[in-house]
Amino acid sequence: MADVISYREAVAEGIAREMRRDPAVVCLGEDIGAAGGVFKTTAGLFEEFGPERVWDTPISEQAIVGAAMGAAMTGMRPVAEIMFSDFLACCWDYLANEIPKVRYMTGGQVTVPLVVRTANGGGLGFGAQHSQATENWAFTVPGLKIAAPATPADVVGMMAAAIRSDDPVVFFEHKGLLASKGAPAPPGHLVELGRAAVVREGADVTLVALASMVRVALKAAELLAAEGIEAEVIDLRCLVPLDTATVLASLGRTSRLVTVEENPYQGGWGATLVSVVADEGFGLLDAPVRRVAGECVPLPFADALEERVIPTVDKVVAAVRHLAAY
Amino acid sequence: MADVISYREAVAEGIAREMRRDPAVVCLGEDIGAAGGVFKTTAGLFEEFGPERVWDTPISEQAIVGAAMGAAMTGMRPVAEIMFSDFLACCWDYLANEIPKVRYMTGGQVTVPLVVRTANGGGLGFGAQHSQATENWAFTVPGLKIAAPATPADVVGMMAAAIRSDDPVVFFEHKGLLASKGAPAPPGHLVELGRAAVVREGADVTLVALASMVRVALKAAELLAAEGIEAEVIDLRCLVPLDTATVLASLGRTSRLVTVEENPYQGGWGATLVSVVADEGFGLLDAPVRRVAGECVPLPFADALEERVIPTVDKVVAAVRHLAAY
Amino acid sequence: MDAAELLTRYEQMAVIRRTERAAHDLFLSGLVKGTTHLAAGHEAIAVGASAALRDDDYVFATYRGHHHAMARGATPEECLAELMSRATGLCGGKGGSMHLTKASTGMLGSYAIVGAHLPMAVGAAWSARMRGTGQLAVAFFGDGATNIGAFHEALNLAAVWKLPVLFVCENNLYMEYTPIADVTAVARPAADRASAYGLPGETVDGNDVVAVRDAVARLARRARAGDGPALLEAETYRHFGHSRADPAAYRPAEEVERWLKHDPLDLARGRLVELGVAEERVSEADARARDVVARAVEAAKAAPAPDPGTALTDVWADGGAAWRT
Amino acid sequence: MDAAELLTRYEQMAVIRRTERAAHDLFLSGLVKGTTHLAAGHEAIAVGASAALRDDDYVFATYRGHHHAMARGATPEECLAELMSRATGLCGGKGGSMHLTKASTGMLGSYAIVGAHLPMAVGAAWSARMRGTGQLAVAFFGDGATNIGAFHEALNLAAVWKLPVLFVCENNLYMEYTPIADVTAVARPAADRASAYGLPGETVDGNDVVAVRDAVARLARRARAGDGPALLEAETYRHFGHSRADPAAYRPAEEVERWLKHDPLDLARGRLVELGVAEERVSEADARARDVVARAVEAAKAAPAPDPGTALTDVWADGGAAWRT
Ligand SMILES: Cc1ncc(C[n+]2csc(CCOP(=O)(O)OP(=O)(O)O)c2C)c(N)n1
Ligand SMILES: Cc1ncc(C[n+]2csc(CCOP(=O)(O)OP(=O)(O)O)c2C)c(N)n1
Ligand SMILES: [Mg+2]
Ligand SMILES: [Mg+2]
Repeated sequence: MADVISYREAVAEGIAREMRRDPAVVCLGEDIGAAGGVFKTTAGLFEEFGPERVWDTPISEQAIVGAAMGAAMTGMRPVAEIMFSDFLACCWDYLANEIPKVRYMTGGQVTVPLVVRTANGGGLGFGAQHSQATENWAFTVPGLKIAAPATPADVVGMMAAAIRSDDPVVFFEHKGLLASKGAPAPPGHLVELGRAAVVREGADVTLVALASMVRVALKAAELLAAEGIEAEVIDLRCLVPLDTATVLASLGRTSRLVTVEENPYQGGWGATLVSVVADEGFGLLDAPVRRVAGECVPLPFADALEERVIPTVDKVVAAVRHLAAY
Repeated sequence: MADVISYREAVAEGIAREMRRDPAVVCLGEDIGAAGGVFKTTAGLFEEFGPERVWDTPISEQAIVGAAMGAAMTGMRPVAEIMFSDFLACCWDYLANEIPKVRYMTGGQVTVPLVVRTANGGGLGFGAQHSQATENWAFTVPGLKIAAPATPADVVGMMAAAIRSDDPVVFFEHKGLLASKGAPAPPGHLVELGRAAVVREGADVTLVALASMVRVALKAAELLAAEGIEAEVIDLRCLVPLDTATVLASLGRTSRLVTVEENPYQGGWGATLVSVVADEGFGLLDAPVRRVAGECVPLPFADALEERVIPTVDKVVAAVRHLAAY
Repeated sequence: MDAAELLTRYEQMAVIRRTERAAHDLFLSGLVKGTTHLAAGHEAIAVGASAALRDDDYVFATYRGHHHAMARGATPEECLAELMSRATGLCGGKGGSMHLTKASTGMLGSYAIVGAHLPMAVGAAWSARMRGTGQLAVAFFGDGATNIGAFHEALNLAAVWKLPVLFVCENNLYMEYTPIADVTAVARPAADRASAYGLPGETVDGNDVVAVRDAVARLARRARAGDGPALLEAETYRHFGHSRADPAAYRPAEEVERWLKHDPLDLARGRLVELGVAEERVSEADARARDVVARAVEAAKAAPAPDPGTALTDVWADGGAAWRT
Repeated sequence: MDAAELLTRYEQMAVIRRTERAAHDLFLSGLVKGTTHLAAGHEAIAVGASAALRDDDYVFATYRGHHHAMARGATPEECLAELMSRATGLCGGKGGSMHLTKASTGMLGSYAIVGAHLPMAVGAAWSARMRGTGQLAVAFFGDGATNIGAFHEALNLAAVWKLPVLFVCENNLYMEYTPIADVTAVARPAADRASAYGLPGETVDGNDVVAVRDAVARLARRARAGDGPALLEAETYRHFGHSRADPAAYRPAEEVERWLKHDPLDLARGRLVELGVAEERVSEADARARDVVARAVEAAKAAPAPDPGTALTDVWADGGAAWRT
């Protein structure tokens, strides 16, 4: 086993492990076959599993996800790629109205075990239509599980859980993390969906982050430690199931909460987390809750502008200082 | 002027007033012409303005909203109807990626003065794909103004503001309110977008609601008054601009907040409001904040089930009692 | 189709017709809430197509789908109970008229977003191909659905992958209240689009159960043999309005009259006479249909409402609805 | 097209070609971030079509849209400055390579979601019709875009309303890395779909600026006369990979070679010779193009980055970004 593996490689590895285990697992998407995917996150799958398990599609997001749904209802476990998460908007009917509702509205007659994988997030200068963190779109829809791993090992372990899940899972792979490296996943690695990870312990404030924002939160925690503020950092890993228990438990120790979200402040996932805390955890709070989130604007192209819009380490540090002074 | 006017009539009246004022205002949508719309919310427009201003379209939600966008960029003020708000999912790319971003991503070169009107919400037994309150979908997208009137007069006044706005507006007409009646709008009535209305004063708790939930909140307030709890009820009217100032000012008086939302708890608009309050209004709060929202399930068909899922007067009363006891 | 089979098909159609009438009456009397989209007039398409299918084939339908549910084995009672919000309904009261589904017989659902189910049928056919089962998938949809993007994406993908899927358009000349010709660039909304996917574009009299059976059987054979999907446009007409209590005043009286004379049940009855079936055999079938539906109405009325607690089940495969810890 | 005009068009194409090469080099040297989709090889489509349009016509393009921006009057400097994240860029650094827009000359944007701009062009044509201006709208899009739902909806609506809009497909044989033939049910992805909308389906050599100009001029005349939209498939090839540093290894060497020999600039040069234009006139045009682009590169390099504060402007028509009180 390699010493380290990239997040990008982990995606392909995670899928391959499940394809080896279960012949019902098949992949479809644009340029995912011989080309290995635009982000090379399906590299090697076509070579190992061939055209009967790895299918190149036309540019037809509705047909991709709709066909995945039909296949999932009839015995397969499709893994559909939507190249950029912004394009989920092109098949939103399937994500919002069909896939998450069909089991419920048929009184439980139908099961839809599929994964929609998609490259998410900004920081790479892809502009307004290729840079969004859209996990909050999915979060408005009951009936979807939502995974957004931050490390290569989690990618593999959560991919296993997602593909084995009998529920539909939207799997957000962060573009800004693809090149990042980390420990490889041990054989058979499985990370149950809905379990947050406390990735740094601390007694003064709880930082809750997702995907690439975990890195930002951890860096902020380091800087804060130098000032004598010990931040606990929670990697949420999933939005649904949402591990509010881990967050509330942490707040029992720290009494202060900052969320670090890439999505815009308005309608961001952190808002729901905060509303749970403001209800069930109100008594635990010693200070206001602050959300460090994206500005409520489209993503601009230029670095200088994108930095101004997406959460940065400085913004997190400033937010924590504000609460610490409260 | 009639003594009362229905919400349904107010929609057509609001559009007609603007069509009379401004020849650039045109309507398009499915069955909106001679048929007057599936909900009769465009009744009379075809007769008054003719086929050059009121256009029947094919079942092509992307073409409807995309064409509205192109027309808005080139001198018209289109008012596009998407029959049920659930179908916004079929043209979500336009709502999420195109219309709200084009001004920004072109550095301000392009203006998109359009209105997307849509019948929203549940309570009528239309099932999982025709009953959703989807204003929270739109709320995840910076760059859209979001209007959701609760009374006939507000329908007219906010329609005027929406059509005259140089920004894109998503206008949610609540299906459950269409038959409701209220005072007609005076001539020239204009309700600025982003101004909440305090529709009942009270010193003990603030209830914030939208569209059909205003009624629910008001009824709950009546019951609570009988128990000696005086609730202030705020009709938010718009989600963007969000009138947090009015809410915070009310909390300055009441110190307690309950949101009443038809959309599901996860990813609902109330979460964002609560997160603003938990930050900027933390010092005002004497009790936890509670959100009475839709259950995180698709909308079921049967009455007995739908009632269990959507907020009711009883649920609001129970939430307030809980906070009052805090 | 021989006389015995035709009589069976006739009876099936009679059951559907009477169920739709019952649904209409129950709606007017307030026992069915929300909305209904009745398929009276469309019976021959569902029954004829089903007659050409294997039991393990897949069917996907629209909000106007009662006839497909029943043609694939759902009972009038299960359907009416669902419409009447009963626990005994096909979907336990969670679906309603627009979402009738009987997965156990391959009727994989009724979908209420126009066109959305076409890609699903493609996926079911793709799955059948991968599993090597020889199953077919059939999507039924309206003329109005031919103008939505999902139609285009589904047909192209099915054609490229040469999948065993049939697209059957029920062209009843109208979307809701607008004539399809007013909003469609070609005369035959489905058949005239076939060439854009390299498919033959066929039409059939959708009110003739034998013609529908024959056309579907032929196209099904072709598709199962690996020769790819097909698009079939079945011309028909609805006897009721679009939905609820729509009186369909937008349809010319002459047109309505002409089509009511071209009734699928009358056509089948005429064929039965030609085949020498005694009139009383037909009357017996009618009587059986009447009884079945009458009993179904009573049973549905007597059935209990769903337990409100079930509102919070069936979101997830574990049966629950928990979205957080 | 007479010699003088052809020389002008040649020079325009040469400027585009050199700008694209410059963009490529600047990307490799790290001065252009994100991504670029270069249009080298596609010049004749943009320049030929523009030559047939009125100044007040509307153009909608894709992420591969540099050529359209320049053909409609954007300068190489404005384009390169945008790619290099400068305040002087066409969109002030907010758009980037994929969103070049010059609204003041009717170039109403480059859109990065495949197919999304087709309905917009329909809307602009609808608006022109309602305002009675005689303006035309043109949407340029790739072969891959013909398989997405928005294509279908846009073409049908345009045809039903008989709008003055042209749909010009730049068929370069590939979507990103996948040959279009592998994922499309018909041989000519655009032209073979025309009949599904009652439109004539034409193809043209997209590398021949004169042929493109003539075809577009003819279809534009027809559309302006009220005879409805048209679909034109222009065959072409990209000289670079799909985007960024893609070496396009998936394309057979023989195919690349054949197409490089069928270069739009070479073709125009050949025609100029035929028309008796002296070779030095062509060399002068080349030299001017080189100079313009070289100066553009220097100017863009020297330009300032945008003020970070502008990240929070231009969401709303009032210039601001406030979403709450
Ligand atoms: C995407 C979408 N748009 C609009 C509607 C509303 N709607 C329901 S049925 C219908 C007409 C459909 O016409 P057609 O496809 O011909 O089927 P028919 O009802 O005639 O059987 C419309 C517009 C919808 N359900 N979904
Ligand atoms: C809806 C959507 N799906 C996928 C993509 C990713 N993507 C960008 S360009 C491209 C290929 C487009 O091919 P084509 O239309 O032939 O245009 P070309 O790039 O060849 O000019 C793809 C798949 C996208 N931008 N939008
Ligand atoms: Mg129809
Ligand atoms: Mg191409």
